[in-house]
Amino acid sequence: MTESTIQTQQAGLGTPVLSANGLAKTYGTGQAARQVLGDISFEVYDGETVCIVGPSGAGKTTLLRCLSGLMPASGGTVRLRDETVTEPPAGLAVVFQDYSRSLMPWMTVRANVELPLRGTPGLSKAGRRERALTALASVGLDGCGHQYPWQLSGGMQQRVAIARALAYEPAVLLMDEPFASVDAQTRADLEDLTHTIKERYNMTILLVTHDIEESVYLADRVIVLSGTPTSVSEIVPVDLPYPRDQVHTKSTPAFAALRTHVMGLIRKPEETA
Amino acid sequence: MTESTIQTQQAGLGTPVLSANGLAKTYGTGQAARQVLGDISFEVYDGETVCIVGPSGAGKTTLLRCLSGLMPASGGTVRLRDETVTEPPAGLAVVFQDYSRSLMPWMTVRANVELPLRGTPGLSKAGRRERALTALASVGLDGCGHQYPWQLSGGMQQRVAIARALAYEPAVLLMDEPFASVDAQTRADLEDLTHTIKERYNMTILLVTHDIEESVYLADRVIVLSGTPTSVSEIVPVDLPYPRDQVHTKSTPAFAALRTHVMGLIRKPEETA
Amino acid sequence: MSQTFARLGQLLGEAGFWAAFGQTMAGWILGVLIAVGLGLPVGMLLGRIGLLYRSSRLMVDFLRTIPSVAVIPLVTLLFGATLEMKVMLVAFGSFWPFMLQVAYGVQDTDKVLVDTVRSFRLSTGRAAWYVFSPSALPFAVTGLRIAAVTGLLLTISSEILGSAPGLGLELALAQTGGDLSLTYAYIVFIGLLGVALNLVLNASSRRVLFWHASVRGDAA
Amino acid sequence: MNAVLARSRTLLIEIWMPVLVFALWWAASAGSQSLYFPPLPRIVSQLGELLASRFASDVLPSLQNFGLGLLIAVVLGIGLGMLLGLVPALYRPLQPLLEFLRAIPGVAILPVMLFIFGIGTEMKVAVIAFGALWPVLLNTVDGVRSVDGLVREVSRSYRLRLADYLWRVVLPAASPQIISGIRISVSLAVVLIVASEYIASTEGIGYVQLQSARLFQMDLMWAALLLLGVLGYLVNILFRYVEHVVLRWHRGARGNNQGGRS
Amino acid sequence: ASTSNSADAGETRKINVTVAPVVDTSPVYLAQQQGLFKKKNLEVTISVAPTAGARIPALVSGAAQFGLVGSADVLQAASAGIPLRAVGTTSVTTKDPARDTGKVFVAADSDVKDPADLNGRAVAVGGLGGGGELSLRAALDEAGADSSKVKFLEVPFDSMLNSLETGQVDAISTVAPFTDAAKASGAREIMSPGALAVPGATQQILVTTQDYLGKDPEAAKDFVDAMAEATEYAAENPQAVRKILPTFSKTPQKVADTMQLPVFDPDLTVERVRIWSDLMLRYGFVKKEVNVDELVAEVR
Ligand SMILES: Nc1ncnc2c1ncn2[C@@H]1O[C@H](COP(=O)(O)OP(=O)(O)OP(=O)(O)O)[C@@H](O)[C@H]1O
Ligand SMILES: Nc1ncnc2c1ncn2[C@@H]1O[C@H](COP(=O)(O)OP(=O)(O)OP(=O)(O)O)[C@@H](O)[C@H]1O
Ligand SMILES: [Mg+2]
Ligand SMILES: [Mg+2]
Repeated sequence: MTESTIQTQQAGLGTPVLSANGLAKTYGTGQAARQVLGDISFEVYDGETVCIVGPSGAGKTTLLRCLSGLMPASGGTVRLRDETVTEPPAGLAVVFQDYSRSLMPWMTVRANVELPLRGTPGLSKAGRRERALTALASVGLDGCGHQYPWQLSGGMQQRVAIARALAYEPAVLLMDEPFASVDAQTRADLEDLTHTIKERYNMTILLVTHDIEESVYLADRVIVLSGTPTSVSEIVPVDLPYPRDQVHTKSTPAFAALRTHVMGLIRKPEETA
Repeated sequence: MTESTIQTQQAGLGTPVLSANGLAKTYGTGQAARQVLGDISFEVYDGETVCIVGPSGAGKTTLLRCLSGLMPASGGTVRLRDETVTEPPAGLAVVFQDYSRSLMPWMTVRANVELPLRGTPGLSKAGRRERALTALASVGLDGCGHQYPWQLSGGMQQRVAIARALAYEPAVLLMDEPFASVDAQTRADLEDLTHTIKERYNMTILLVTHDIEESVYLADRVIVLSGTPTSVSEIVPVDLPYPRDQVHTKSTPAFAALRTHVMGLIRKPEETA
Repeated sequence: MSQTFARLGQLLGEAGFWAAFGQTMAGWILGVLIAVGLGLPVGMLLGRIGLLYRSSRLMVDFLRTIPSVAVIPLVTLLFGATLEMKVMLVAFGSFWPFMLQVAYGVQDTDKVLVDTVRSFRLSTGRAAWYVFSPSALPFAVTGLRIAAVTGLLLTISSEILGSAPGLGLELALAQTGGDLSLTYAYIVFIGLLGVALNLVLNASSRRVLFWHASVRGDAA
Repeated sequence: MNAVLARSRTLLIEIWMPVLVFALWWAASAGSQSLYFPPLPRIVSQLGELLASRFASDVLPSLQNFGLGLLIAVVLGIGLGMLLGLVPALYRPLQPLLEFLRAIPGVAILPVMLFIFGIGTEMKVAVIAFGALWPVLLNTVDGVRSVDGLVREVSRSYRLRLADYLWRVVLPAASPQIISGIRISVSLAVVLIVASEYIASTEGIGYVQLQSARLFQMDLMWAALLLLGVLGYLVNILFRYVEHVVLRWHRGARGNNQGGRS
Repeated sequence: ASTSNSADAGETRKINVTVAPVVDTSPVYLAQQQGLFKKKNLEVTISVAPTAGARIPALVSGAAQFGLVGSADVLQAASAGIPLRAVGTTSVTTKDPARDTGKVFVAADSDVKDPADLNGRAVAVGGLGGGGELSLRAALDEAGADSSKVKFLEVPFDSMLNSLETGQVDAISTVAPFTDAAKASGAREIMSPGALAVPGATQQILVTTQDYLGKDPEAAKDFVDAMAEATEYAAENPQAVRKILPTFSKTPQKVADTMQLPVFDPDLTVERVRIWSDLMLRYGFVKKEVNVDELVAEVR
């Protein structure tokens, strides 16, 4: 599968890489059953960045877990290129919302980042180390490699989780509120890093965020979720030009308009309720 | 101690409730020692809301843990009213940054919220239940009481942790990035809730946040941390009038000016480095 | 083999067998109950109070390596070949593994939970009941499974070597009487007791550990 | 200087209780006329004699059997435990059989062991290994099954190689529970020295202990008991060091080595 | 001394007796069955304890007043300073090898032709340091072997045949009823140690404590008398023994019907005990010589 993945990847924009088709998810059975997702369909194209926004408890994490093949959906299918996803496919990385629990406390930060690289063919020990340190440096964690996750602050742990995913150099990167615990400045830096890596590696990125400004700044398209059970309320295309820039892009009227539009979509169900 | 706490609390604004005096903290010993906090001093007055901002890894969580008496400082003292803090004092509640680990997975959400109330004298079982449900409703979690924390989304778990602290009705409330995982709308609601409870219970609130807009909106004063080891770089008084309002307050020039000022303080060390 | 099972079937119809069974169960259950009743608080204390843990671990390591089986004659001397003797021995032997597991389990409590307990100033009793016990439960359940079987083995051993009435004594009689199929019938029955115990413990541990990763299975 | 002080304080904390108990025992048993509970000084002098004259002939063989048996129990227990913990489809059908074997009393196992392994060292090692296996096995199974769901998902989503998953994720994650199992097994293995020398034996600490009890040489019997206790303690010290190193991360992550003074 | 008929003396006296579930114990059960104890106004409770390690403590702790214990065990306990008194016996060793309940077997195809061939070989015994090993050692030396060159291994009686068949030991020293199974399997009998080494010696000795004897000599006498009567009854009625054995020992009736019975004899004499005492001293089974004259108490 790995090889075909890489081949198709070169095909360029316009090919759907990841697609959800009528995805539904119900937790529990019988009396306790609760349908969280109802009929979700969308596509993510090659090299695209898509942000998902929606109220807390809407099912964004659930959706990401279904997309990554970690959890079977109750209905509908997920396809990564030509293959139906049933298990986590190769070339896909996930940054979990609960970052602190996703790091192994018995390993140093560097070992945590290196862990997924151990299976990579043709990667020497030194090369692995190199890649881990580069990834750590790119999230602003130079010199923390020898520490243990529990010796780091929350925001630092979150960045370790991001570095782990980046070092893996996946074709598709799923991130669940990856910048929630870092300060404004670091957040801006990480947003820009997202743009950089996306370009450098032609990564396809699907990112859940609560920060609407962030979603507009990062995305080529923003998927807004709402309703019970949750469905796609709108897919907002973001046609802001690249390269984007924290100061200039965010001060354009187009940005403000998009921001207001998405904000309005999120508020809507709350007001009607 | 509880009684004296309540008595002094009525004394009104102008009395320092919580004060840090030359607080310093070093993790590890010998070779591995790393000084995180160096000489931090400030006061929080009765009924005041103070926000702490600073870069990720600066030591905000460390500071909160020292203030709450959970961790001994390496130098300096913490005083709650007239008493030196060595153990978590009565009438103080903490909302932890690592909220998901702070909930007991073996208890329902309601039991989690009720847990700290079990020691409250004169509170009947029904009263306890009542208070827990009210607190849950105030954070938008009505009807989730019978679920287990691991059945909730990240943002919902975070709100349970907040509800638990609110139900406790502490005189002093310390919160560590309490709104990091909730959506924009819920976040706004919780911010307003903070204003409400502060007024209703005359709570003294110390809140760590990464959202500078939020810090200005919530606080009477904003403490900006920076440097290595971390020290107080500036304490910004926020003289925006009450009642504050998401739309109007945030659109005033005074708000914008404060926001820009704090933002500048945060960015400064980054640029000189 | 089939002869063994035939004998076993025959045994199940005898009143004397059930009397012996009752005597064994009494010693076993009482002993394990005492071990658990003492092991829980002691383990929690040792797990929570570092000073106590360090002060006592030399004694604990020493005492728990005393072979219970070897002191059967001494215990018999003090208590005679009685139920008390069995209970003593079983309680002593199964106390250590259970207590140790509880202590480990308590030490394993998540740091954030400990901080939560401290910051809300939960009373010692409440913290023990609502937080430390459940948190140590996965370890304690494993400890109970070890302790219960250790208890069964010690009950039987004390009946064999100390001649207290019960299945073990019957087994020893069969052995000295040279009745091989009867001997094996008893052995098989004792093994089945272990299986039954496990069924009970499994079912109840699934019930009390519903919240735990091993039972809940995070996905789906 | 400070380190020396700290170390001696640690030592003091560790030994005050045993010293006290020993002193009490010494005082209480002084002048004891009871055949079964002889004075402690006599026991201690017997112990010295036992160590001096029978170390090579009795103590050493027991130690070897003990070491080997425990090693087998730990390796087998962890290996089998990981397998069973990870493959419920295997564990479920095998569990009744395992529980059956576990509950069979030693007296019943001995003839079987005798049958399989013959008379000699192998049989004793097998008895120790068989008895000491269960705590490690059970704890490993439970520990493996308790690995945090999110950690498992991380491993799945990064498609870790099986070896990495087992060695770097499952084993360390379960290690706190595995180690508590091993600690129980260590003591159990000492106890099993006696059981293994119960039959078909002509040497060993357990043999000395049983034989002296049979011959009403109670000093010697108590000396052997004391020796077993001391042995258990020494092995536990060794083991505690291993634990100290292996579980350093765990203490850190649980915050047991800093801050908390409660 | 006092009247032999104390049935009208009034109050019943309670006695606990602890015994092994072996054929030598039969007289105790026969006495109970025949009402011999009741006749003497004794209320006797019999408790079985397969291991000697449990029976002597029962006497010491006062849980039992009488015990039927193997001669060697009694002597060892006495040598260790436990104030026991031997007041009777139930069986003595025969002089006739054919009637001896203990036998030594080798495998059918073994190259061991006679006891002397056992030098350098391994022999399984039921208990080390006990009467079994002692009489075997003495018998081997008597038969021309050198017992110090033979290796003795403790193996439970019910595992012995298996050990022999799998070649783990070269010979087994077993007792009835296990002898029957050995014979049936084709194992070759080469010696009867008891008849050879300790003919006419006591087997199980009826013991009590010095303490009890001093406290209630009347009851002790009555009990010993009843036991003697029962032992004589057993000697005269082997069928009664065969019938009662399965009721307390789990020996299958079939086995009990055919097994070799011991020689029942209630006469306890100093000489009979001294046979053991001398051997034990010679072979180092006791450190201190036991004063047999003191141990054997005249109560009748
Ligand atoms: N294991 C579970 N069992 C039952 N219900 C669950 C489970 N996990 C999640 N849910 C429910 O599914 C819904 C969606 O959860 P999910 O974690 O996907 O939300 P989310 O959109 O990621 O929210 P947030 O932004 O707060 O992280 C929630 O209402 C939650 O209660
Ligand atoms: N247990 C520990 N051992 C060693 N160093 C620690 C430990 N805990 C925290 N630190 C260090 O102390 C510094 C401050 O950590 P702290 O958690 O207080 O930061 P923070 O300001 O809360 O950051 P964030 O905003 O990311 O949560 C970090 O550099 C971290 O590496
Ligand atoms: Mg989520
Ligand atoms: Mg923090």
